Amino acid sequence: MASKLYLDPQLVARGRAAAGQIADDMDAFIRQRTTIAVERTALRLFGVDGVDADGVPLPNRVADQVHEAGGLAGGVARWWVNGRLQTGLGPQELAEAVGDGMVTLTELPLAPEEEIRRAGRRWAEEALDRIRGNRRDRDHRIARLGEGPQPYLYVIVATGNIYEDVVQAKAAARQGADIIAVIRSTGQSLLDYVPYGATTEGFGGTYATQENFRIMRAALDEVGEEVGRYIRLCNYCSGLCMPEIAAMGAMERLDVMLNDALYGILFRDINPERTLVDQAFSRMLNSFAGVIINTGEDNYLTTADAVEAAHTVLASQFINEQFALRAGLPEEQMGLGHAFEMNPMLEDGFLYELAQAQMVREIFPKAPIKYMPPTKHMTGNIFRGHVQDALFNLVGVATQQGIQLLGMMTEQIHTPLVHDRHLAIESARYIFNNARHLGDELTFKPDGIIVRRAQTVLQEAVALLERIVDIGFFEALAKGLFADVKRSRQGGRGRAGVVLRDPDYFNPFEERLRVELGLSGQEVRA
Amino acid sequence: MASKLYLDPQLVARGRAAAGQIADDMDAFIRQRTTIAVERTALRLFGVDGVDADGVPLPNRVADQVHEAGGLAGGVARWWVNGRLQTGLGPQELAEAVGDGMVTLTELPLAPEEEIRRAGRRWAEEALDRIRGNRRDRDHRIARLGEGPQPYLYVIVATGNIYEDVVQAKAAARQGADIIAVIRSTGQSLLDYVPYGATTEGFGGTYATQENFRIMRAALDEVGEEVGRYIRLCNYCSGLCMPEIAAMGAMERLDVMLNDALYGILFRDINPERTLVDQAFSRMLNSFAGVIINTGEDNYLTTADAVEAAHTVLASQFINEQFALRAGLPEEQMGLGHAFEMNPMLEDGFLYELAQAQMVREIFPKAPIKYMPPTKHMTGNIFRGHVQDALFNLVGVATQQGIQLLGMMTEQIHTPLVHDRHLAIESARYIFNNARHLGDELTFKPDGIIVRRAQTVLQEAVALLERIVDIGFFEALAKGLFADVKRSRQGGRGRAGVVLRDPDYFNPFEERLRVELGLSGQEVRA
Amino acid sequence: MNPVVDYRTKIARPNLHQLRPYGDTMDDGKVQLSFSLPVPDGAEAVEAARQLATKMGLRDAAVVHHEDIGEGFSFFVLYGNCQHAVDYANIHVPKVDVERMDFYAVNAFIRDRIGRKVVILGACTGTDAHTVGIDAIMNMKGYNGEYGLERYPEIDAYNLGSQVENAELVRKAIELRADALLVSQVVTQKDVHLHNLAHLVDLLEAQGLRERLVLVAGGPRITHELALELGYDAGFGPGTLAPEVASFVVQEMVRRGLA
Amino acid sequence: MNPVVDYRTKIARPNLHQLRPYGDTMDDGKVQLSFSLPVPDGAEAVEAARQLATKMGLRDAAVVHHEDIGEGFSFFVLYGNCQHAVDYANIHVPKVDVERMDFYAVNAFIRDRIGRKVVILGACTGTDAHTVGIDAIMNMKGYNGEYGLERYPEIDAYNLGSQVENAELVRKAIELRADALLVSQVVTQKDVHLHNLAHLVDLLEAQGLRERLVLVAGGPRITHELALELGYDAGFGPGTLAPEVASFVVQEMVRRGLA
Ligand code: B12
Ligand code: B12
Ligand SMILES: Cc1ncc(COP(=O)(O)O)c(C=O)c1O
Ligand SMILES: Cc1ncc(COP(=O)(O)O)c(C=O)c1O
Repeated sequence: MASKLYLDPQLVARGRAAAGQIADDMDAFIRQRTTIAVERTALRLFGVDGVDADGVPLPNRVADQVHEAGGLAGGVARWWVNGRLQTGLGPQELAEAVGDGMVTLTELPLAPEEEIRRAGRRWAEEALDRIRGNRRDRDHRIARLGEGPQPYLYVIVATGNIYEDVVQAKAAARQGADIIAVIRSTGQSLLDYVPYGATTEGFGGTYATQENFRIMRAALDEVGEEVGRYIRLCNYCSGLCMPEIAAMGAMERLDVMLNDALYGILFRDINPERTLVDQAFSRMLNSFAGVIINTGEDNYLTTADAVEAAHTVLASQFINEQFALRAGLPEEQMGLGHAFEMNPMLEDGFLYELAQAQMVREIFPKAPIKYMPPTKHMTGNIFRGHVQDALFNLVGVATQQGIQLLGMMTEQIHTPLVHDRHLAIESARYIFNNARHLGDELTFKPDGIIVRRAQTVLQEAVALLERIVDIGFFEALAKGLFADVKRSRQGGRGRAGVVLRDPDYFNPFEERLRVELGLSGQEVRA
Repeated sequence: MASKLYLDPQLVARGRAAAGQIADDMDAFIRQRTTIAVERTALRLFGVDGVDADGVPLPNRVADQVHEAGGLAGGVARWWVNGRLQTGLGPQELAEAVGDGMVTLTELPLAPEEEIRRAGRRWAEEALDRIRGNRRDRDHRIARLGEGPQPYLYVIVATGNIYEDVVQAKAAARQGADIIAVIRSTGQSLLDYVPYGATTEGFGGTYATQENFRIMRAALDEVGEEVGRYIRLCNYCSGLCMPEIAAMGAMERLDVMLNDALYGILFRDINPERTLVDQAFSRMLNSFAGVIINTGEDNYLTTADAVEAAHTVLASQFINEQFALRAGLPEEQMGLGHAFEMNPMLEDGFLYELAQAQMVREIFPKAPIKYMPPTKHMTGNIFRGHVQDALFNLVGVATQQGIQLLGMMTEQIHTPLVHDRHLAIESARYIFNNARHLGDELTFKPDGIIVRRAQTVLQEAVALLERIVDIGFFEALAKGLFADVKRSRQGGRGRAGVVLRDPDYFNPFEERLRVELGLSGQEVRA
Repeated sequence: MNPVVDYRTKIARPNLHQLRPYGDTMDDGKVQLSFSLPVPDGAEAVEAARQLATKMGLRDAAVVHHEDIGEGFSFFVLYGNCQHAVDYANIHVPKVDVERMDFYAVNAFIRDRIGRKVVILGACTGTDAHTVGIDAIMNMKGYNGEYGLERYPEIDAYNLGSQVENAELVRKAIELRADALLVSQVVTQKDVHLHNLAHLVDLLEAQGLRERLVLVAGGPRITHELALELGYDAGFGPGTLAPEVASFVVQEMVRRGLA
Repeated sequence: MNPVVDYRTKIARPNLHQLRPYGDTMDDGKVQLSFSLPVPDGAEAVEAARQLATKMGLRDAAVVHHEDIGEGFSFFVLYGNCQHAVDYANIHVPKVDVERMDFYAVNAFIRDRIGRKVVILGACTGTDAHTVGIDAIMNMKGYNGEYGLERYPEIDAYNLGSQVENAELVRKAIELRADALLVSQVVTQKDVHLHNLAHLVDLLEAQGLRERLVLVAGGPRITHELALELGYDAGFGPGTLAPEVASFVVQEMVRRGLA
């Protein structure tokens, strides 16, 4: 399809090339490292779950034990598999034994490497089979039930109590939601462990736990049957437990995952090295599980100005695309984020928003672009807010976005009430239906405000990317090029959990995923 | 400017020609007739005002006296002027004397015709001078204060109490309204007299009285100075007193007047002959006074379906344009009406609305098109309603309408509360500013839904007009071709007030206006 | 793996005897309010708004938006937690309590149980000029896919249109020997509809006609309960379709022995 | 022609001792309400909604919209006329009561009246990660055209960012010998901000520091009144700009003899 914005394909290619270069540089860095979270993830996939008497998750107990003994550089898998071979215990028993201090994995005699690797690969395959099964299950359900048309209606539930969340989520599905995201409690992303079990106490959101995933998945499957539409479940694999949550999601058939190292770096002050390494593995899991990821560029516009910083969003999307490709994630699963965040008082702001949304759509034609509603400029005037959201919805359908995260008129006030969500869905459905084919109909004046705006943003983004190639990605973060937030490579939370891989690093999951996803092998150029 | 809808100019010309034919036929009919209301209007312009002891307006007392004596066919002016000449009384005293039964105009000795005509013309000129003065005053005020950009924000006040209306109107002006319309009480249009004085009791609106006009005019002038913007005042010259109210408006410097015989015929069951004759004279007055008229085609869509009946709106606009031209009203004062009234649940309804609004804009390029908001499909769900109004506002600015009658989210519930209006204005201002140049930017797919829709509506309208040329305008009304409402030429209210003119009919106002407005003389082909 | 907890067993249930609004937690009482005050915006106005909401029984009332709207008025949006509760379990709402028949069944019923044509007059009365509602019930083409009464072979339906004076309606009722009157009222400002509707009952009673007619009111703000209070036999609100009305009229005629 | 009546003499005036909401007529008490009930939509639910509004003191409460919103919930919009009134004339709201100085005046004031740099720490505390609000007050570039405190030559401003534990903030306050602490709280769900803010006061008191500091809270749901209740010296809500805060801090220091 011809560009409605007369975007220069060569310029787009230049942007992509620059982002590819940035991602290649980072990929080389990432491949040399593992993290405590990646290793816990391997344990979870091996079947380690539950908490010890103090409530500490067993994956943490096991990984910490190995880490403290300095054994993480080779991968926890070797120690764990060896432990199982040596003790003959099942995953749960062995983990408990480690938790109780009865077994110290690094002190057990080591089976021959080949034997360990063979057993490790076999057990890994079992875990991956479960994920394959989930993926097939999802495909069958969608084939049988169907799904809503794009833009998907995405809403959040955030009561803090998984059981209230279920009520709200089911109501939302009946009202027409296609994707339900369970927002996490404030602070969870900074926890270096994943809470356990069903939870009913969270602030501004509900803890992401495997049990909560399971409860919500069951509820949404149930309501999906009733409404005759597959309802997607979304959560967040970001923060210090990024890959673990990706694994939990893969195991519980989540469909969408917020997953973006840059978000954690900029908005949670998580150490860049840590979360970039975590991200690579988590994206492989998401890719394999057929999970759509959502990236967090929209958030930049909550701290930086949406008009001035528009190009940083595009630049970051280019980078995120390349990161994703290097983790084997197909374009069809890349929910690149952007947002309708310009000051509503801006003359012709609607035109700029249209330009941005159309530009993103054209540059990433296969990606289920995630479009975020106005948040920063929402006020307590719920009536005006509802209209801001309406314009956002109109741009969404007119530019054929993939995922429309619905704005709530009460955005400035509270996490959504049951009828806030209802009114948001009602409005979006009205507009999407009433303007269904608007995108096919509209063209823009070739030298007009919209076209010129898009071209300028693209130019600026490419210039920024090429500058980042020059100064390096870590330096770009340090300079505050994204979201006006400055983050140093060494700073932030969780850096202690980054470990340089040994040449004999063993992680049968990554090994297998690289094959499955057509990625080149697990090089270690230490 | 090239048509964005690729409308065939020949087809437009055919529509205009057919409408011209219809208007010519009617004009011939109209020129042969006067009405009791036209004659009362002459009296009002001659300075007759006030009520008698029973509260009956003196213009009615005087005109009725002449009518009962069978003297209306020659025009009330002759009797009135003669009465003044014979009695030497001033207008007020003479009217009171007639009211008291002290003087019977038709029984006074008659001065020579030439003398009567001379005096009549002189007094008429004085009245017209006052109107000229108002027009100049308006022009000066606009030149000095400026005015809001188009689309003008038009809101209604309708408390029933002129003093509450003033409060609401001033608040609305401060909030950003450009035009304040004082809605009339239910039932006023069926009164064959104009109520008198300041009124505080109305249902669904406030009585249109000259005193109420004056009170509101003063208040709006005052607030206009404060906000630095000329605030236009609107009322209704429709119903059985159409030309009288036009005269009152001209005398009190109203700026906009709802003025449409078809509305009265279809929605108030007013006799077609009566109101068409009334309309011609009232439009001359409006034209002369520089008043923008608003026509009522929008109302058709409250009874007929907005998709199916779209072409009837266009056909009626063509007719109204020709009627207006025959009353000397320039295009710049033709606020032809249409509306955003399609069922919101319609797929692609937004595209059809866009098509209609753009089409009307292109076909009547100089007219300050009056665009009416959704009303019929507004429900008690004020939140959804506010969004319907938002889409309406977006279409309004994108198609550069002249006058945007703002929708209220409480349309289905009550006449607007002070904050309903505030929120409506706030939303419209937001959207108009945020999408200010959208209309310059958008073009439509040549063979798309929007373009095809507009072309179809135009074709249907032209076909309808040509059919009306064949069957005649009165027959078209009888068949229910407009608004699904059937009205016979003989039926409805007020027919008794229609009088065939004598060959020596004398109306110095019409005479002078025809000259001023460049209209051909006052033929009488009885 | 643990079995999935049945979330249903964990969800709070409403207390139907003490029913409260629900925002996102059972019994939180969450309510949204908006209104204007005839005082200028400012800290005192905000406090006044908060106090008002508190008097209405809202705990933790919060003014989330306040704005000057000109001429000494200010506008507010509030949220709060309503402390009042209602005994939902014991609410009994009077309902039009007849068997709902369709077009065919109504006509058959008239043939079988009444044995003559039923005469029904409809009008929108007083100065009210809204015909769309009464037309929806009366006109051939009907509304929302349901024919209007004019299409019923066993009904003689007369739609008098709008702005019909009550006296005129009564005159027509006598002239046409009406079995039922259908009165529409749409404009409700200053309770004009209540006066109008009550006035008709007075007229009919004065003429000794009330008992011989089925008297029905309808309109967007009419409820069955309100209609009963005003001395009507039934009231119908938004979304009414002709068959419901016809079903009521014919069954009421039989019940009252007017057949 | 009559002289134009001065409409001002005819307009109803609000009774400031009995202030009521205004819709379109003085004292009509018009109020809009919306809420959900945890029962399915239907006549009984509508009646329950109406009764609730009546209990809130609304006369002629009318349910203008009701809708099923799934899972046994129904949603309502109502209008009614509030019978409650408030004594607006006697409302006294505590306000941050200092002279509002600009950038230059604040710096001059510090030089003249304090004679040394004023040390101010800002943070968004607890698990709250919203920095935009505190940045608006602290950062160089400021907000809405007003520089932040970092730009003030006479102020040593330290912005600790977000998700700062109270204990950490107190530690920093001691280390940097802070004159004032600016605490931002944005997330308010389940009153987390109240707990957080109160906890800081407890910590400061336990350390004997409270009296030696100017303690200021801010955020979208913070009012001066609330801040005073929680034991702070002042509270600032939406739209606050740096000069207001700086004006308060420096004058409060002088008033309390902390200079
Ligand atoms: C269409 C319309 C008009 C049209 C009417 C055309 C016509 N021939 O009817 C026109 C443009 C002429 C008009 C004019 C006015 N209107 Co008007 N109009 C409306 C509007 C937009 C829709 C009403 C409608 O047609 N609804 C659709 C029908 C199908 O619904 P319904 O009437 O509720 O009928 C259903 C049921 O209630 C029931 N029903 C109704 N009657 C009966 C009777 C019986 C016996 C039974 C069994 C059932 C039944 O069955 C119907 C089908 O389900 C409403 C706003 C709105 N969205 O509701 C305003 C509205 C009703 N109008 C209003 C007003 C004030 C006026 C004017 C007075 C304004 C003015 N001063 O100029 C004028 C004058 C009218 C007058 N003298 O009465 C106000 C009334 C405010 C109030 N509550 O008092 C409204 C609410 C708009 C507003 N917010 O200001 N109007
Ligand atoms: C931007 C934003 C974010 C950004 C924050 C980026 C950043 N670095 O700050 C991101 C995207 C990261 C974010 C995340 C979350 N957010 Co948030 N976010 C917002 C949003 C859209 C705008 C807030 C804002 O920046 N306002 C602009 C500033 C300038 O205004 P302000 O904070 O009021 O500050 C002014 C005054 O209050 C005052 N002030 C403020 N602090 C102080 C301090 C002092 C001392 C003084 C004197 C004055 C002062 O001065 C400032 C300038 O005038 C609001 C919604 C909204 N529109 O308000 C939601 C909102 C605050 N977020 C919310 C939530 C729940 C979250 C999450 C918890 C969601 C989740 N589970 O993922 C997360 C996690 C955050 C966490 N752990 O705390 C909720 C809070 C609900 C509640 N009332 O409890 C809101 C209201 C959205 C909603 N409806 O759900 N968020
Ligand atoms: C990419 C991404 N990850 C995570 C989150 C959620 O943040 P938290 O870390 O508080 O769960 C967001 C918030 O919008 C996000 O955009
Ligand atoms: C052209 C026209 N005239 C008059 C009116 C007002 O009607 P009434 O006759 O009730 O004043 C309208 C209503 O919208 C209208 O469109």
